[in-house]
Amino acid sequence: MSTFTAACVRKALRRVGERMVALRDRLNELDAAMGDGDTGISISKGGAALAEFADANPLNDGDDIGKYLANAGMALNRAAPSTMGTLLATALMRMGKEAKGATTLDAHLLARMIVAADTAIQERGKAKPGDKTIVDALHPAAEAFAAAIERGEDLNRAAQTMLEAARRGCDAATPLRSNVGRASWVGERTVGRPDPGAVLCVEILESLIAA
Amino acid sequence: MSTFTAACVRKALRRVGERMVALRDRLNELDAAMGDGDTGISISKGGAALAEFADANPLNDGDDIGKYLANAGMALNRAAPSTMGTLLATALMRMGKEAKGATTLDAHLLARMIVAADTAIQERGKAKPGDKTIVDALHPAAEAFAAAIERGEDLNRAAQTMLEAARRGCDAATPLRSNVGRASWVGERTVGRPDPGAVLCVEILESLIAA
Amino acid sequence: MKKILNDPKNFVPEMLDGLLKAHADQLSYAANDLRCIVRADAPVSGKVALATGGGSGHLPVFLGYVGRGMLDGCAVGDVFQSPSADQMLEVTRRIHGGRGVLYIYGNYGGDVMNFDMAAEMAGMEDIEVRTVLVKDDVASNRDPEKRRGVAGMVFAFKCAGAKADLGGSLDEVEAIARKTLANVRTMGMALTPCIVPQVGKPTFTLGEDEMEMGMGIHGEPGISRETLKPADEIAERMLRAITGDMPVGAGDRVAVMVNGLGATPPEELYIVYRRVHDVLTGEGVKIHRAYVGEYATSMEMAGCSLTLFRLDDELTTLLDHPARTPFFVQV
Amino acid sequence: MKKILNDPKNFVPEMLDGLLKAHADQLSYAANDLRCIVRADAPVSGKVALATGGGSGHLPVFLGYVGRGMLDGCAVGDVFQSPSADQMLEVTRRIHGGRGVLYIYGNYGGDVMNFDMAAEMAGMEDIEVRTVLVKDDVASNRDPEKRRGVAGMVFAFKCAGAKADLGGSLDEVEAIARKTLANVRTMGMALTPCIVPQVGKPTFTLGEDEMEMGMGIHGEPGISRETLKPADEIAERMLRAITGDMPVGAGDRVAVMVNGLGATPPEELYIVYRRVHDVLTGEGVKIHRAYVGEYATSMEMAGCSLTLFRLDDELTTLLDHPARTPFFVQV
Ligand SMILES: Nc1ncnc2c1ncn2[C@@H]1O[C@H](COP(=O)(O)OP(=O)(O)O)[C@@H](O)[C@H]1O
Ligand SMILES: Nc1ncnc2c1ncn2[C@@H]1O[C@H](COP(=O)(O)OP(=O)(O)O)[C@@H](O)[C@H]1O
Ligand SMILES: [Mg+2]
Ligand SMILES: [Mg+2]
Ligand SMILES: [Mg+2]
Ligand SMILES: [Mg+2]
Repeated sequence: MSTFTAACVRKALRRVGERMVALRDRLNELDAAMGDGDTGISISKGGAALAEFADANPLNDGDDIGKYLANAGMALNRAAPSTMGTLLATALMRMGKEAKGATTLDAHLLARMIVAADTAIQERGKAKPGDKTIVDALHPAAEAFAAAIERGEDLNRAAQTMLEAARRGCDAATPLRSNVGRASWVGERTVGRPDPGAVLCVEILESLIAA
Repeated sequence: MSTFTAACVRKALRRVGERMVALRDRLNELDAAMGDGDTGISISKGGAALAEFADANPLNDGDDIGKYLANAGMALNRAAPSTMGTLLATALMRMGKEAKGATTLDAHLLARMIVAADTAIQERGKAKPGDKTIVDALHPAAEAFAAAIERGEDLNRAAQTMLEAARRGCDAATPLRSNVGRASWVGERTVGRPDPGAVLCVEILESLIAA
Repeated sequence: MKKILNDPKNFVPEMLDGLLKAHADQLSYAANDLRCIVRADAPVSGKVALATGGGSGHLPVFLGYVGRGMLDGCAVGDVFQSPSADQMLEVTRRIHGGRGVLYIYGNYGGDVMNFDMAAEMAGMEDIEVRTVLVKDDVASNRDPEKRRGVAGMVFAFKCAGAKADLGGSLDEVEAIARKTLANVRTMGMALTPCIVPQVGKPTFTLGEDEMEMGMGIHGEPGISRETLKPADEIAERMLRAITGDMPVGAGDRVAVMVNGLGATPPEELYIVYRRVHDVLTGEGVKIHRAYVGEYATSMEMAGCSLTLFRLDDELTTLLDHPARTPFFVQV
Repeated sequence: MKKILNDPKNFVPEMLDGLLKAHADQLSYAANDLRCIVRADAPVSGKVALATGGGSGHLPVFLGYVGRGMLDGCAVGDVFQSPSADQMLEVTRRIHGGRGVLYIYGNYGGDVMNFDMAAEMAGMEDIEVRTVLVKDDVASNRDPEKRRGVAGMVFAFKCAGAKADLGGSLDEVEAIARKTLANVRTMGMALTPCIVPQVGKPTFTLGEDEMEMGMGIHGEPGISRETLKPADEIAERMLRAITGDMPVGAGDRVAVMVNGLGATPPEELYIVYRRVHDVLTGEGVKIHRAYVGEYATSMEMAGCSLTLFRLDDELTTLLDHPARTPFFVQV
């Protein structure tokens, strides 16, 4: 497959939402070790809201996918206004803005959307790669995906490249010390622990490309 | 011995005080099962105050034993104003009143003093025998002692008679249901448990006559 | 024992020292004894004086209600222990403003005996003393005369204090205290024990999913130990225990107090209040005022109590009268 | 989990429902959403409006300070979670009295991002919004800009609220909030964890004789975990952490807050206050007011925090200004 249809987008949104729900306990545990232990609570609520949004809102061929995603982002913010939830909502809204007017998503648009998500999260959260956040997984993933598409890899291979970059970024962040957010207050004790946001990024990308 | 001298009284007061201190944990445990678990705290403070009073205040031959005991009662009230402490203080003050002016205590005066203690506690606390309080041990003890002295038993034997009556009274109260004080709120659950006040009465009488 | 303290023996004196330093504008003490707390402006001459007393460990009860529009003095005992008759007498002497003294305190053996002694001694000094015992806890006995006093005493302090503030005579102030208490009932429940500092361990234990309905504020066992129920059911059970003893119905006006015992957060108290509010208003009862918070505690015990105060016009006016103490401000 | 609640999912809405019913004379809500709390008389026209917001589980923080002389509105999140940008915007719209809106809230990632979104959206509706972040917790970071906001925010609500009540402009009210916070520092410690209702178990554990200095109000680990120390030492450690960052000395005037985190009884807070009082007055510092009690909690967490507020004449006048909210009354 080289383009996403409206139906694909709606199904993908549902799948991501369900994955977020399933991650509840794991994310709580990861966050308990370095933050306030609630990433899973909030992300599972946000995931449920996304799945509900996809169920409740049809997306037919010819509909504006961008607007659809932006509305999904707002639903996500209402349900999950935590740090992670707000950043994901911001990303989704910005991806929607990037896709404004599109009725299908081709590889190049997809690449621009994922880069936009990365940019949005960095702008809103002011974290840089190396601060040990979701950015450590998302930023290399967005870059790798854009580069793969650029050099003509097919969508499935490019998606695998992206996922591997996210995994490497996530793992590379584990030995770091958290530099922003609640986890930064813990300081040294975050060293050696996976960052919940980075783990979540890997999981979301994985569920996104699991067709 | 058939009369108590000033020196004996002072020593007995000290002995009783020390026994009260030693009973701390046991009384706390008994009270925890049916009241608020503090009989021992309060009685040990009261005992310490009695011992301190005896140490700090000489009682020489010819001094008024009654006044001495009444003052000891006031010291006891200040240190231990709990139910049990207040009743003991009331008893001690009334015993002092009974012995007012006496410089030695003979068997008959002793009997009147113990009956006065029993009366004082019943008046102040309004408990009757059978309500499962200190009265269940003290009242039969006072009666038995007075009767024994009346029928001419020597002081040591009469004291043993008194102690046995107290023990029987205390044991007889154990299967009863507490009818007054904090323990009455517990109702059925007090059945089968020894009453802290009755146990204390036995211990005090025992230490009193241990010469 | 997870407590913030120094030597447990000094728990009460250090607490009092800190409290008197924090509230020096409002509180003072008599007879050079920190345990004899009085209003900073005591005696208020020409006013009936109100005194209370009892064990420590229940803040704001007892001394927290000493102040304008409520109490004039309070004798403070060790944790869960009565103060001595001596100390009550010292408070009585210091607050007496020439129009008599009313004692209002909870129905606990040690307190009654010591207050009775103090009243006898005050009488010998020509201070007229009256006594009103608080017996609001419906859980503690079927016989209303044998019940213990808990959070409902705050309403007696409030209304009798207002009557005295308005110039009432000793007879009138006593009558208001009695009328208030005739219309006040409380029922409580606990989830966890508390620790008396000098004992150092809990006086009882409750299983991880157990609660005790009717438990006393010193940890006295209650009516039944059972598995933890939802908040709405707890609220209804407490409400029914109260209205079974003191019926309220359509057209009645009440004040409601949902009181936290110490460790239970205000959030949970409001969840309980919500249900009480819905049931009462559903039955046509008008809620004039709601008091939700910590009014009578047992240190770090978790749990709560519900108090209903049935109002008429006179009691409503007195309840609404302003008051200002270190723990209770009403404007 | 020993909590009095119904379905944990309904913890926040039921709490809000009960709270709004208990305080209907003082509080209301906007946009048909219980989480958008506003003063019952909002908007107060011609007055600068103050809004805050943040997660639930900290009562009286945040919504407990909505009322005359303090805040106009508060957006309420789930337990320890930010409210959404939407909800903040609804509060902002409803309280705006024509002279602008000041946001004062704690420096937490989620809250900052959502308030920033809300401010952007309000700006598009021509409501002028300013933001002052509370960063008073000296334990949370060496860099003052990265510190989190804790109990000290109450002083910002109080003084900025007084300035607005006195007719100050948005510039002036903002300046007072900044000046207040430049003179406010807090340091805390915890003895036990708390339980987020929807999680159902503690987020961390502390040994039976352990305490954690510098722990955050969501259970964020602090500076050091150590064996439980005497109250006096805890008080001095907190005080030194604060004065190390914001020196106070002879001739200075301060307000002191000893804040309980939830399960720690007021008795223990007064023992801590006592030591703080003695050390400060011993050094010639004048204590203008003492606030001892629960001002910012973490549900049933045991522990306390100390806040120092260095005063000048202007701040003193504003601190002394009357205020009345469901949780804070000053006359
Ligand atoms: N400023 C930031 N920028 C990007 N990501 C952040 C930032 N702050 C925190 N995060 C991410 O958010 C995750 C925590 O999310 P969450 O538990 O929702 O936060 P909180 O409990 O503080 O609201 C972290 O693991 C990290 O990946
Ligand atoms: N009214 C009473 N008359 C006589 N004895 C009483 C009365 N009430 C309680 N007691 C005795 O006091 C004991 C409890 O004493 P204590 O723990 O000091 O009481 P509290 O904790 O209620 O102050 C009981 O075991 C009982 O023997
Ligand atoms: Mg978190
Ligand atoms: Mg007892
Ligand atoms: Mg007791
Ligand atoms: Mg959080």
